[in-house]
Amino acid sequence: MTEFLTAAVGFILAMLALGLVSILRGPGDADRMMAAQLIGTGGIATLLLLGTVANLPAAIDVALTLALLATFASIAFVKKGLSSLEADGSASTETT
Amino acid sequence: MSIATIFEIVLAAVVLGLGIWTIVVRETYSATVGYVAYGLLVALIWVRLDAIDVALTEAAIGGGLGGVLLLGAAARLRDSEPTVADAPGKAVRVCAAILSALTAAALAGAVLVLPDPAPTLAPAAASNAWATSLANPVTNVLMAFRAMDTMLEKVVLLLAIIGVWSLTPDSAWGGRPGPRHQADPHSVLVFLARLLPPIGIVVGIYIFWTGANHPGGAFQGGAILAAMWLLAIMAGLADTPPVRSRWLRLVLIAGPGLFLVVGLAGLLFGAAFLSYPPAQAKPLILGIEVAMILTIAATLGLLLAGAPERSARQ
Amino acid sequence: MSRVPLLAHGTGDMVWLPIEESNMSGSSGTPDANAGVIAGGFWWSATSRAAWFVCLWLVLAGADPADIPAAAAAVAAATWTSLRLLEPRTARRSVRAIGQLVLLFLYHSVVAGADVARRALDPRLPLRPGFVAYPTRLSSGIRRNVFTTLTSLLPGTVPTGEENGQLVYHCLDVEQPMVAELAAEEAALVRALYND
Amino acid sequence: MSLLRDIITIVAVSAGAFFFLAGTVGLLRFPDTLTRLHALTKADNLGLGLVVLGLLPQAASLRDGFKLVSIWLLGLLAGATVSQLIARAARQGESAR
Repeated sequence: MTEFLTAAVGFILAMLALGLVSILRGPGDADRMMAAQLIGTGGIATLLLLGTVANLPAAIDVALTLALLATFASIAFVKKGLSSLEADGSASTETT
Repeated sequence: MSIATIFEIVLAAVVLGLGIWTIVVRETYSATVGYVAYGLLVALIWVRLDAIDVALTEAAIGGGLGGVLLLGAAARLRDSEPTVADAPGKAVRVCAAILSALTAAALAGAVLVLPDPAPTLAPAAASNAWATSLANPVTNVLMAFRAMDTMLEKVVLLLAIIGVWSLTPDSAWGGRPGPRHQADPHSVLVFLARLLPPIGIVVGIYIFWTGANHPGGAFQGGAILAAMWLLAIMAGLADTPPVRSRWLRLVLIAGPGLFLVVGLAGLLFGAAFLSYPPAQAKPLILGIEVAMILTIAATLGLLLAGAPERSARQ
Repeated sequence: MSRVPLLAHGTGDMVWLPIEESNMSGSSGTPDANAGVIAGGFWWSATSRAAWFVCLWLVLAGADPADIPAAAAAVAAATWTSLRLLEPRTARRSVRAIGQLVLLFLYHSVVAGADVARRALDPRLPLRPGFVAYPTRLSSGIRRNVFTTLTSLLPGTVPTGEENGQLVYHCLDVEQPMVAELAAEEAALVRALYND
Repeated sequence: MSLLRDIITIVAVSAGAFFFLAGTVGLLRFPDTLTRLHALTKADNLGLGLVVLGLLPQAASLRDGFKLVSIWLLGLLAGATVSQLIARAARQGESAR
């Protein structure tokens, strides 16, 4: 079972890498922002599998933290950051 | 070659590739996205190295606050990017390349000449855990065996916030940091900001509390709480407090202040500065950590919110 | 790639709805917040939310008497924040209908994933992407957010915003009966949570 | 009994890995931002769900199982929110052009 789960981790990680290649190519910012989401989901799956394989229950807590904060990069993307009023005003991306 | 080794090679290759891409790509924004993704993957490496405490920190900072900070900075830089497009000269580039190569060589050399087995204080830390009756060795090192370093780290956080606040224009001094965020109250961002923070609070306090015996602790928990606070701020559901608020300042110094008081008490009544009487070690450490999680959450949140921009009445 | 011109793009006049100035009053600006929430309803929802947070704590940390101070602080802080951010409101919920909604959702999720996977792996790449407008009867605000969040996880649909009071979905295949599926989902949601 | 558990794990985790594969292929082949968003969020969330389902029989206790499910639910909420945020940004970027 350990071998199978380790192989699954490796496979998912390889998929993650391939997906990253296609996303980071762009062309737009929106494409690139998907990278954070992809790593979020793939990373959670990898951590859960890794926690089971290596018998590290605390890895589950790392996955929990990732799942909780997975949205933040995308929120920063639509808000264009916290700092400047001008940038904030132009962030019409989340009005309806 | 076992499957685990193959997995490690894949992981290292992905992280290295992403790192190189982050350096090579020319646009600030893309590099930032690459770096955020890189940070999340590095958390996987820390888990693989059994350094779960570090992985938690990496996930909490890299996944939450770091991304917000860096992407905001990149969005700000993007407007000014064409003006700084004048590339550095050839001599500067060659010097930078030589310097980088030397640094890499020095690091590689240091790793290669490490004696085998590497010198470690881990068994000593593990065998003295009885002194604090906390089971997490990392917490023991941070809060007892190397308490001085940890206390000074918190003082550094305080200095950082003073540094940010010192950029305040006179007209806004004492006011609220950052812009007042406004968002369409029906947007999905506001929806998330209504749902997630209570869950995040429970998770953050859990990560903090479990730090006594398992990986976790005040810094990771505080980072999660700060992220939840920022989410509410970014959705316009909360505002940053005015920096002249006495409560706020009390919270900001609570962690290092209590740490210092306990340390001085150790000097007066005990063996040395920052020595805990064994019977009270655990409650004292927990007390410091409770003050610390509040301080860390407030400090990290305010560091990201930036310098005061508006008068307190606004 | 064909795009069905169901919608005029580029309504430039975005409206910023300002939130009232009262700090931290999370409920401000939601028109569907029930005006008169009776005191009993408030305590009922405070208790039920606290119970959920207790469950979350027990799942995370396990049941250990030594944890009680931390658990109490966490549950109290979470409940207080939750009541501030999301005003309690009264709507009849039906456990059975929630169960049906969950089953429908899981079923649709599997069909969704299989459908997207089939299209991705098919050598001919059978995509007919485009926008579809869906007229919803849900009031805007939380209810609509819950609906779009649910449906964003479903077969070939991603909500991309609202236009003229209609939800705009991007679909992988506009020839599929998307509107009917969305309507079924909405009906299940209304039966489960918003049956007032 | 442990054989049955292992079979469930192998079947579900393999299915989850398949959806990760499909999502990646979609990311590589789909033509524009919005269609790729479909590939990312749909296939990934199902992939994560199946991995969680596969790990449930291996969980040490009932509590660990609930924890895994909570992580999946948080992941679903994150995926659903992110896809809407990015979709909105992408559509407005398109209409602005």
